[in-house]
Parts: sequence; structure tokens; C-alpha cells
Amino acid sequence: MSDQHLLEVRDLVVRFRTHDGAVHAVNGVSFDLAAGETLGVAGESGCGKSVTNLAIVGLLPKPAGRVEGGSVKLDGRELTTLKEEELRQVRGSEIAMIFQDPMTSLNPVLRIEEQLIETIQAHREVTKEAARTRAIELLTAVGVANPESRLRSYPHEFSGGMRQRVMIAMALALEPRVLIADEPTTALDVTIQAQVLDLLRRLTEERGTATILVTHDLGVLAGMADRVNVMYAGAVIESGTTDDLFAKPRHPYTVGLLRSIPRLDGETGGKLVPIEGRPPDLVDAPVGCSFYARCAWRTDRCATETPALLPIDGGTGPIVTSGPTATHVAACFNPVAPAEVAEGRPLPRTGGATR
Amino acid sequence: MGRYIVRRLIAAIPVLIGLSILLFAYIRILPGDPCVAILGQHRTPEACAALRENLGLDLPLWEQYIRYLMNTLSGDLGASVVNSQPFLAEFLTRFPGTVELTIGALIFALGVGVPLGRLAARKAGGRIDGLITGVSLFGVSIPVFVLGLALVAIFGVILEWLPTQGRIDARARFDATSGLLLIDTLFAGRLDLFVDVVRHLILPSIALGSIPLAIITRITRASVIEVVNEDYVRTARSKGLKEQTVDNRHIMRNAWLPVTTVVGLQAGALLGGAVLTETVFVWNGVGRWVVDAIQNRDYPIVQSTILIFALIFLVVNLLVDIGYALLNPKIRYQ
Amino acid sequence: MVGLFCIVLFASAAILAPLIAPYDPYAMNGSSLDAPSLTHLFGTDLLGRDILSRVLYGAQISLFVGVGAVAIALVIGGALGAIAGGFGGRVDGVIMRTTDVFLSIPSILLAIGIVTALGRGMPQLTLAIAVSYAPTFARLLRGSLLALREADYVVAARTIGASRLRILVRHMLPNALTPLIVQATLVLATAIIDIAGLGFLGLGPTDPRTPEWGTMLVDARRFMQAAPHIVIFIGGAIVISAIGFNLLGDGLRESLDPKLKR
Amino acid sequence: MKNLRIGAILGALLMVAAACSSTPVGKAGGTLIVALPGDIVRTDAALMDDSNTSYVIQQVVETLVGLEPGSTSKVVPVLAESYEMSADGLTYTFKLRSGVKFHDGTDFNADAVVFNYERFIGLPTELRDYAFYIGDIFGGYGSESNLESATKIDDLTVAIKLRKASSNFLLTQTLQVFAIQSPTALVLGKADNTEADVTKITAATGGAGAMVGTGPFKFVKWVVGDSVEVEKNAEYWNKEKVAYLDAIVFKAVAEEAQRVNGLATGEIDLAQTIAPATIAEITANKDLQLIDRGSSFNTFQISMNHTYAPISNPKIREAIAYAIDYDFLIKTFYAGAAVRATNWMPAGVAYAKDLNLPGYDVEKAKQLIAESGETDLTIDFWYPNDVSRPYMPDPKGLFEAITANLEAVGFTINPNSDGWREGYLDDENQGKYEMWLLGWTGDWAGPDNFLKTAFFGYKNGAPSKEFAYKNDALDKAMNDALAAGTEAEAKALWETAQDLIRADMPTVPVANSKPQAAATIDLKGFIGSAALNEPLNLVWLDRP
Repeated sequence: MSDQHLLEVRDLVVRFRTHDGAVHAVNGVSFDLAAGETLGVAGESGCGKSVTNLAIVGLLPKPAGRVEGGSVKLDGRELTTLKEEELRQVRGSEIAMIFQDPMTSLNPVLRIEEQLIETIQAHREVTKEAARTRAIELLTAVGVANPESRLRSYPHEFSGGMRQRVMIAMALALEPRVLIADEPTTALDVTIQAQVLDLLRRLTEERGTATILVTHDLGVLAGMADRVNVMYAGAVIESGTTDDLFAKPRHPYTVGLLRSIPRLDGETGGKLVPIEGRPPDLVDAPVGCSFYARCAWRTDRCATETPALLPIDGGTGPIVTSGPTATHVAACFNPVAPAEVAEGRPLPRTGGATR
Repeated sequence: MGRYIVRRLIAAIPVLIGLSILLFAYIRILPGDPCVAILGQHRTPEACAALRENLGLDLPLWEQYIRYLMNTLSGDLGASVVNSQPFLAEFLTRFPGTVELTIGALIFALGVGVPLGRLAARKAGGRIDGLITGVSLFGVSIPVFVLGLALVAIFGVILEWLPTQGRIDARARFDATSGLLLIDTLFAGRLDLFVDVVRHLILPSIALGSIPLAIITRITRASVIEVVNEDYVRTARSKGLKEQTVDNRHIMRNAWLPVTTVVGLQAGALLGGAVLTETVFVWNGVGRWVVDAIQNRDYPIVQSTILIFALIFLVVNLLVDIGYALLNPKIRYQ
Repeated sequence: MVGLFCIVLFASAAILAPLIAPYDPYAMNGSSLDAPSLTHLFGTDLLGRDILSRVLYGAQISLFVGVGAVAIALVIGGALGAIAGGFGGRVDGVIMRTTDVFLSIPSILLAIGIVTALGRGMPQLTLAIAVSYAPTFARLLRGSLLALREADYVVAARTIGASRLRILVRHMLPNALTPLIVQATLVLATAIIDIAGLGFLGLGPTDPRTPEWGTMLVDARRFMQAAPHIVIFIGGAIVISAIGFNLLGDGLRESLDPKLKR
Repeated sequence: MKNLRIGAILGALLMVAAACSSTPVGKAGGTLIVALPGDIVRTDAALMDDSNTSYVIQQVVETLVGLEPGSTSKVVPVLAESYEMSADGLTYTFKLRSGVKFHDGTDFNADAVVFNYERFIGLPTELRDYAFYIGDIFGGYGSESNLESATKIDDLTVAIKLRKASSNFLLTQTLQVFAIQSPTALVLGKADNTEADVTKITAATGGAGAMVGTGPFKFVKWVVGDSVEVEKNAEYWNKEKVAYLDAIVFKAVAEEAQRVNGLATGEIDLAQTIAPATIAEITANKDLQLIDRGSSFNTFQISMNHTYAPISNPKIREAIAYAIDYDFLIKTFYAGAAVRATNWMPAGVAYAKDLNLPGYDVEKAKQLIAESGETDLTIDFWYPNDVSRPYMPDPKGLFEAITANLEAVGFTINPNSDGWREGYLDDENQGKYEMWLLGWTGDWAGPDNFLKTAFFGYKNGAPSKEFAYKNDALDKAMNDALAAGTEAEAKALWETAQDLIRADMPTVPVANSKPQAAATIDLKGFIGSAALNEPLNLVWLDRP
């Protein structure tokens, strides 16, 4: 491929070994990320969003979690087969991460200073002084007042929003090319959320950092992401530019997601409709469409055959996997017609509702 | 920090008062004449009269208690019934032995327990973990005196690797100045004797340290397993820190906290266990002394030893809490 | 599994001792210090008494004193803990400072002090062990109760105007008992070791013929070289029982209280 | 009477000769580690009343007269070169050795002896409770003491005057209690501090002035609760008996097993007493030697207090004597190193005769119980739970076996025990026990030491509270025997006394044991003595 993407994930499979059997956490996820692009990932809890991210940087919990297939390439360099030491050098400096809960993601017994400096010194041969200067710059950049004195503080002396700013500063400390932000604002107050998101967008834009933004908040995605992947049961089931996806969602699950959040844009008549049922148990290897049990649009075919991620209109042209012209794809045999999006459809009460 | 210590000291006051009341009551609930309990066989009517006067046995209880408290605070902790030696002087000659023994046991327990716990946590669920858990179960289930007897028989008598009794080779005829032989021998420049003292310490330390070892192993394992799954450890890894840095700085700095608390609580168990260990290993310490005192109905010695041991326990726990606070900034600034 | 096996072994030895013991534990019916043989599976002691029978009857003493002591400790400690945790305030303060006092004394020393003051004997031994463990139970129950005070269903019961006592007895206690039961099992292991320890220090039962493990161990110690099997059998009995209760306690902890699972 | 004393003097002369006989030349040097069953109690010889202290003190301070090594009855001169008794038996004149110096460099002379003996007479009231023997042997202090005065005749001659004649005087003066200590040191150590707080007396507690004598070893230090260290006195007056060893450390090792372990590992060179249970182990170890101490010098008995029923009934006491399986006890607990007691004193003591005591006979015991008419056969029975004694190596085991014997004939036993030093001895002495285990190791080889001092002599004119055994005829016989004019008279009176005791069976003597010691095979020149007077200056270590 001539236009190599910054990050290419292909058919990623992750399994967890537990006492109850293997959990199929990620089942063949593929996506690309171009430089400077922001990819949103949406989906319910436990659908494999975070696991995918951890798998990319090789931080799956050991020894239970394992990448069992697929590849992850950063600038064409295969990451899944790297030695731990090589992977370590990638982490933090080329791919950085921000986690959901700023309250627990910072080490409570270490000063902010130590946590920032160790990040820098882990990858750069710099003096402690230089690292400290850099740390102050970073804190200033994320809007921490009195950075010099705040460096001496411990995490518990910061508010949640401030802590997340520190996390962002830490993640951007080495100017990584990819930033993975895993629900960065979920744990924050709504008023703070906006500030932090704003900061994040500003800093990534300034630096041209490609970002994967994971959230279950579609509202956030609408404002932040260039493209959106919707995940369900360890797989991407719909993908497209943010505009495409929000305007014409095709997969029944995406539709469900959109209908289950309040619309702030003043559109009336849209009642809040929860998606009935629960995501499937990932212990059993999935057969057929994983959304089958909860799907109002299901057909018999869905029960036995797994739908592939294909362009929504059955187009035959080349599939664009990144950028503003990305092809809108969905994994569904019986996509939702645009007309039905607003109204929804009741869940059929017959046959196989529980699996 | 200073305020924290002061607050902890103030919190210890009611406990000390309660302890003094308990021990004050102890001698008075003993069957028979307190004069017999306190002066013993060699009592004379004059001595009894003097004692009554001194303790005010005819006064109301609260006044007697005040006297007891004043005496105790002024360092008068009573005297031995057997040889009339004042408690404190005799205690101080034996205390260094107990200090070395308990510290030896603690070093053994921490030095082996923490690495074992870390190893078990790293291999959690595996065969090594199972083995370590089994060993720690055994350690917590085997009484000090049974283990002591076994160690003496195996490593002392059969293999002749290590000495079985006492704190130092009696042939060395060494003049201890502080009574802490590890320090005394070093100061005297007697490296050979220092080694000898260490060799004498090994078996008793293992016997006494086995239960704390087992507990520390378990708590370290549990604590590391818990910390390993903390978000900040994932953060540390995601920053690309070396595994060693993650381990030492991020995991252990936090995992130490519960271990520290347990070490403090084990201080009491160590002092109690010293009583049995010293008996088994003919160790010249407070424990062996208090056993003799019990057999001889030397109540003032028993009473004051309990007081001092309780004080040590409180002080050690205060130190542990301060250490905990130093390790845990959240407490420090509260 | 192993734990259960040890417990069953220990408990059945204790309960069935009169039935399964091959000899009267007091009868001097063998020659002195016999090695294990078919007639005396564990050999005999200095006075020619059958060691197997004595070890079996010894289990009885450890079990009775141990269970008795832990039961008393549970009742005393439980009551104090319930009052402290259930009502709080000044009562709580007084009770907790009192337990602090007792906890500051090493438990074996406390037990020694009590036995010396009250005199030797099984009831005294039981009480001494009980007093040294009661404070732990009091603290534990109080802790659980305090945590439960903020539990939703307790708050709910309070808002509908249930009396404090009723809330304590009906809503809080049943939910706070689990850790107490687990702790009691673990303490049983320690109690067995402590009983033997007191026996080892010569503070065992008044009748020196009583087959108490610690007392027997001191006697056997002199024959460590000549008849090591005696020390091994008695020491083994103590260790196996303690392992049993420790394993049972761990097992209970894991099955009853997943929160405590570590 | 005269014969008796002349005998003693002859013995003394013989001893002098024996001392000159050639002994194999030992190897000088080395430190000997001696395990004692307990720590010493005092460093002031006058305040001593236990065998551990005595064992240490005898190496350091010396008496005017002593016992020949290995003997329990042969009096030999030590610091006195010779002695003679006046015709009325009241004055003993000691000719002192010249050129003897105390360890502090001061001279040993008549002044020193007078100082010490005046101290024995007028010990401060507050210290008298600590000095059991002096008061016991002389019947009190001051004007009550049988010691009237000690007078300096010249620099090397002292006359000691008694109030009434006492045939055991010389023998008692061999006790370590009557050792001569340096007066200078005693003053320095505040030995007679009139505040009489014994803790302020450094001479008694191991500080300044402690144990300053003339012996072959000098006191170095006492680590209370643990060990006592003495070192060679190179200036010892008896040039032929200057110690081979450089030093001795006496370690308190209460645990019998640890004494043998220590011998096996080389941490101990000499265990002063060992448990009979460990004899087999010691003989099996080729690096160790068992040391036999010859004849027995002790009696182990089942003690009884006649205040209590059914003990008060002589038939019951006789029945108890028939109920005991003596052979089993001796075989099991003494490993054969004991003999069945035939008397209340061991066979070697003067005038001791076989009293034909009851043997093991269950039927006879039952029959006597039936005849006694007693219906309540419950007895409170006590044993000490923290010691072993030479005559009673395993009190608990003996107690268990004896209890089983007694229950077999129909008694009901209430088992009791207490710690030795403050509890047991005090309580049995106060008459609180009905039946208990106790014995006596002889201090000197006179019948009075066993029958009178240890057992049945009246205290303050009345039966002792200990046994509450009232027999005025016996008390009179014993007192008369001590003051008897002729040997024949003494013999007759002592035999009468023994018959009286046998008839009443006040207690049940069980065994006379031969307490053994054990040592590393390298230990040479050790002369065991049943009285435990074992000077270690003659001992050497045959090791490179």
C-alpha cells in the first residue's frame, strides 16, 4: 500500500483465559488511523474498546490476556511481535495513553514531579533539571496554575479535572504520534468535561497528534471525532465519518445507541429508548451476529452467519479506511432503513430472544 | 507531620491509663496477701509494714492507684521477689538480648517474606505461588517451640552447622558494653565474634520469625496482587517505564503500606513469641526471665514486664504509623 | 480440601478418642519409651503409656479448650463489638480504648498473666485464652458494623423509623457476622498453638497426667535423641490441627465473603 | 567423742599427704564451660543457700576446713593449717596458713577470720532471712547463736568459742557459707549495709567486693540470669594446685535437653547434673563421658504433713509405703543410678542402719487401709513443676507414677503443683501441703544433717510446721546425740532416733540417687563428689 497509515490494526484477536474458559474479548478488529486524525470509538462497557487499546501497546493484563491473532503496525512496524524492551520504548514516546479515572491513574504516593520526570527520563537522556523544566512547560500548557509549586504536590491534592490535565501533560510529554484517550472525561463533572476535552483537542491539533478517543458518550464523539468506529461484542460493527454515522446510522446497534441518548440539538419527538437485553457472554465463541438476541431487525440468517463489515450500499469501489472520505461500512444483513432511524422498531418477541 | 505525631501521642494516653489501671488491679486481684505477692518468701514484718506504707494499702483504692502511677512514672517499677533486685536494672540487662532476637526475627521475616510474597504475586495462581502459599500456611501453623526444637535437633545437634544456645560463644569471654552484642563486637573490632553472634542468632530468629514470615508473605502477596491491578500501574507501564521501575517505584511503594501495618501488629506477637523462643534456645533475654518470674510467683516482675512490653508495642506501632505516614502522603497531610 | 481433611481428622480424633484410642491414656501398660510398633503405633512414653491414645485424647483437650475459649471470646468480644459498633458515641470510645489496652499486651503474655493470677487448670486456661482473643473480635465486629451503618438498607430502615436495637439486631448483625466467623476459625488455629504454648511453659492443666499436647511435648523433649518419634508425633498433631483450622478459615473467607478474597 | 575428733584430725593429716601424691600433669590453658541447672543467686557466700551458688563460690572463696575432694565426710584443712579442740569441746583453735592473700591483694590473717566469724554471729537483722544456713546451724544470731566469739590469738591464730559443745561443728564449717572473704572487699561492697536493702549490697549482687576470696579462681563477672565467669588465680597459695584452666564460665541451662545438646555440639564442656533420661544418649556418644559421683548423698521422699487426715493415721502412712513400686521408679526415672532407700539418710552417713522399710505390696497396702478405718481417702498431693533436683530428676514423672500407685490401692489424689523457689518451698515449709515430693542433699555427712536439720528436728521448740510430726522423744534423742560425750553414746542415741522414726513412718523415703555429671571426653582430672564439692582447679582440657 502506497499510502501507509500511521497505525494499522488488522484482524486483531484477543482472548482472556479465565477459570470459566476463554473470553473472546476482541474478535478480529481492523481499523486504520492517519496522522492528525481523531478516531472515535463508541460502544457499551465490555465491548472490547479498552482491550483493543491495551492490546495495541502490549499492556494486556498478564498472564490472562493474549493477542491470539492479527497485527498492529505503527508506521509499518509490527508491534505485536516486538520484544518487551522494544515495545516499552514505543510506549509513552510514540503511543501515549490517557485513562478513564484520573483519581486512580496517578500513583498516590509519588509527587507529580516524580511521575512527570520519570516519564521523560524513561525515553530521553536528559538531566533531571531539564526534565523538570520540561515538566513545568507541560503543566503550563495544560493550564495548571503555579506549576512550579504544584510539581511538589501529590495527586490527592489535585481535583479530578486537574489530575486529568496532569495525565494529559504526562501523555504529551514526549510528543507522541498517537494518543489513546480511553474515556478521558467519563469520571469528571460535566462542566469540567468540556474544559478537558477542549484542552485535549487544542493540544492534539497543535501537535498534529493522531488520537483514538474511546467513549460511550456519543455526544462527545460528535464534537471531537473525525471518524467513528462503533464496537459491539469485541468487533467493529459500523464505521464511517462522524457526519455519515450520525446522519445515517445503518447498524441496528448504532441506531439503538443514538436513540438511547438525549439529543441536545433541539430535535423533538425523539423519545429515549434503551436497548433491551444485555451484550452476549463472550466466553462462548460467537456464532452468527452477536447482536442477534437484541436486534429488532434480525432475520434467520443472522442467527447462523456472521455478517462482514461492508460498505453500506453494497458499493464496489475501493474502501477508504481513513480520512474525511472514509467509506461508511456496517456489519449487518438487514440494515436499518433511514426512515426507520427516528421511529425504531419493537423487538420481536418470538423465538431465540435469549441465547 | 509534627501535628500528626502529637495527635497519635495524645491518642495513646487513654490506652496508657487503661493499661496502668489493669496492671494496678492485677496485683490486687491475686489471691492472698499483697505483701506476699510483692515481697515473697523473705518478707519480714518490718518490710511488710514499709510496703504497706509505701503502697498505701490502707488508703482508698484511687489513692493507691495514684501512688502506683507516681511510682511507675518515677521509674520505680517494683523489685523481684526472688532476689530483691529492682525491676528496671534487671530488665535492662536482659532487654538487649530480646531486642537482638526480635530484630533478627523481623529481619528474617521481612527479608524472606517480602521477596517470597512478591514472587508468589508475580506467579499468582501458578505452581510456585501454590508452593509459597503452602509454606506460609505451614509457617503460621507451626508453634515456635516445635520449630525451635526441630531446628536445634537438625541444624545444631545432627548437622552441627549452628550453635544451639546462648547469644555468643561462652568461651569468648567478651565484655559487652551496651549488651547489644552485634554492636558491641563491632565496636570492639572483633569481627570473628560478630560472626559468632550472628550465627547464634540464626536459629532462634528463624523459629521466632516463622509466623511473622508467613503473615508478611501472605500480606505482601495480596497487597502486590491488588496494587498490580491498580490503574496507576497501568499508567506507569503505558508511559514506557522499565519493568523494574514499575515494580520498585510504583508497585512496591504502594504495596509496602499494608505490609508496614502488619509489621507493627506483629511486634506484639514477636515479643510474646520471644518468651517461648528464649526458653528453647537458652537465650538471655526478658522472655526467659519472665517465665522464671511466673514460676516463682514473682508478680512485680510479671506486672512490670507486661507494662514495658505493652509500652514497646505502643511505641513500635507509633513508629510504624509514622513510617506509614511517610510512605503514604495522604495521611501525612491530613 | 486438605483443610477439611485435617479438621475431620482432628475433630474425629477428639470426639471419638474414647472409642478409637487403643489404650487408656493414663494406663502404664507398656514398657518405657517403646519405639512405634504394631501394639503401640506411636510407641510409648517414659511411663509406658500409649502415645497414640494420649495424642487422641490430647485432641479432645485442644478442641474443648480451644472451642470453648473461642466461643467465650466470641460472646464477650461480639457483645462489646455490637454495643460499640451499634450505638457508637461515648460507649464506643470507652470500649475501643479498653480493647486497645488489651491488644497492646502480647496475647500469650496476657494469657500467662491470667493463668498465674487465677491458678492453673482447664477453666482458667480456657478463660485466659478467651480474654486474649475477645478484643480482636470486638474490633472486628465493630468495624463491620460501622461500615454497615452507611449501608443503604440500614439507612432505609432508619428512615422508616425502626428502633436502633431492631436495626442492629435485624439488619446489621446478620450481615456483619461473616468476617467474625471467618476470624473465629482462624483464631482456633492460634488458640490450639497457644494452649500448647502455655502447656510448654508449664501452665497446662493441674493434673500432670492429663494428655495435653504442650505438656506432653515438654516431657518428650528430654528424649529428643533417644525417642525422637514422640516429639514428631505430638508436634505433628499440633501442626496438622492448626493447618486444618487455618485452611478452613481461608476457605470460609473465600466462599463466604468474596470481598475479602485476596 | 575424743576419738571422733581425733579421727577428723587424722583425716586431715592424711589429706595433706594425699595432696602431695603425684597427679598426672595436666595441660594448662583453655576456658571451661560448665552448665549448671540454674543461675546463682548471690555472690556473698554468707547469704548462700542453693547448690548452684555453692558450686561457683567454692571455686573462688575458701573455708578454714574443707572436705577431701570426692569425699562427703573427710574434713581436711584448707585455710587453716591445723586446728585443735579444747578438752571441754567449746573452743576450737585454728592455726592459719601464712602468706595467703585475697584476690584483692590484702592479707589473709587472723583479723580476716575474726571479721568473718563476727559477721556470722552478728549478721544484720535484715539479712538474716537470706542466710538460711548460718542461723540454722548455730541456732540463731547474736546471743542465740551457738557461736560465742572469735578471738585473734596472734596474727595467724584464731580461737572460736562455742556456747555448747557440738559434734558437728567442724563438719559444718566445711560449708561454703562459712568461707572467709576479704574484709576489705566486704566493706567496699557494703556487705553489711545497715539499710539492708540487699540490692544495694554490691558484694552480694556481683558488683564491687563480690566474691573476693583466696581460692584458685577469681570472680570476673556475673551476667544475671545467664552466666558467671571466673578466671585463674595465678597467685594461688597452693602452688601445686594452681588452676590449669584460664577461666571457667558457668552457664545457667535449665533445660535438660539443651545441656546434652550443648555437650554434643561442644558448646558445653561439663554438665554439672544431667537427666537420667539422657544417660543412654551420653554413653552412646564417643565424644562424651559420664561421670559417676560414687555413693549417694541424698534422700528422696514422699513428704507428708500430719495435720491432715488421712495422713495423720500411721496405718495410712504405712499403707502408702507399701503402695509404691520402688523398682519401677528407680528403673524409669533414675536409669538405675539410684538405690532403694533403706533409711531417711543415705547408707554412707554415720550411724545409718537398714530400717527394713516396707516394699511394694499392693495387697498389704489395701489391707492396712482397711485396718486404718479411714473412709475419706482423698489426698492433696503436690510436686514442683519447674525444677529437677539430684534426688528427684523428674518430679512430674515421679508424681505421675506415684499417683498411679496410690490410686491403684484406693486413694483419691488431688494433683497440684507450683513453682519451686517462691511457691513450692515456701508453702510446704508453712505446712500448706498435705503430701508432696521433696528430698534432701546432704551438706555434711552427719545424721543430724538429714534427720534433724532437713527433716524432723523441732523448730523453736515445737514440731516443724512442714511435717507437723510430733515426737518429743525423738527430738530429745537427737539433741542429746549431738551433745553426746562419747561416740558410743552418740551411736546409741542416733539408733534410738532412727527406730523411733521407723515406728512412726512420718514420711516415705523412696530412693537415694547417685546424680551423675557428663562432660566432653577431653575433660581430665575431674573428681566427682556426691556432696558436689568439686574444685575445678584440678581439671584440665586435653585438647589442642
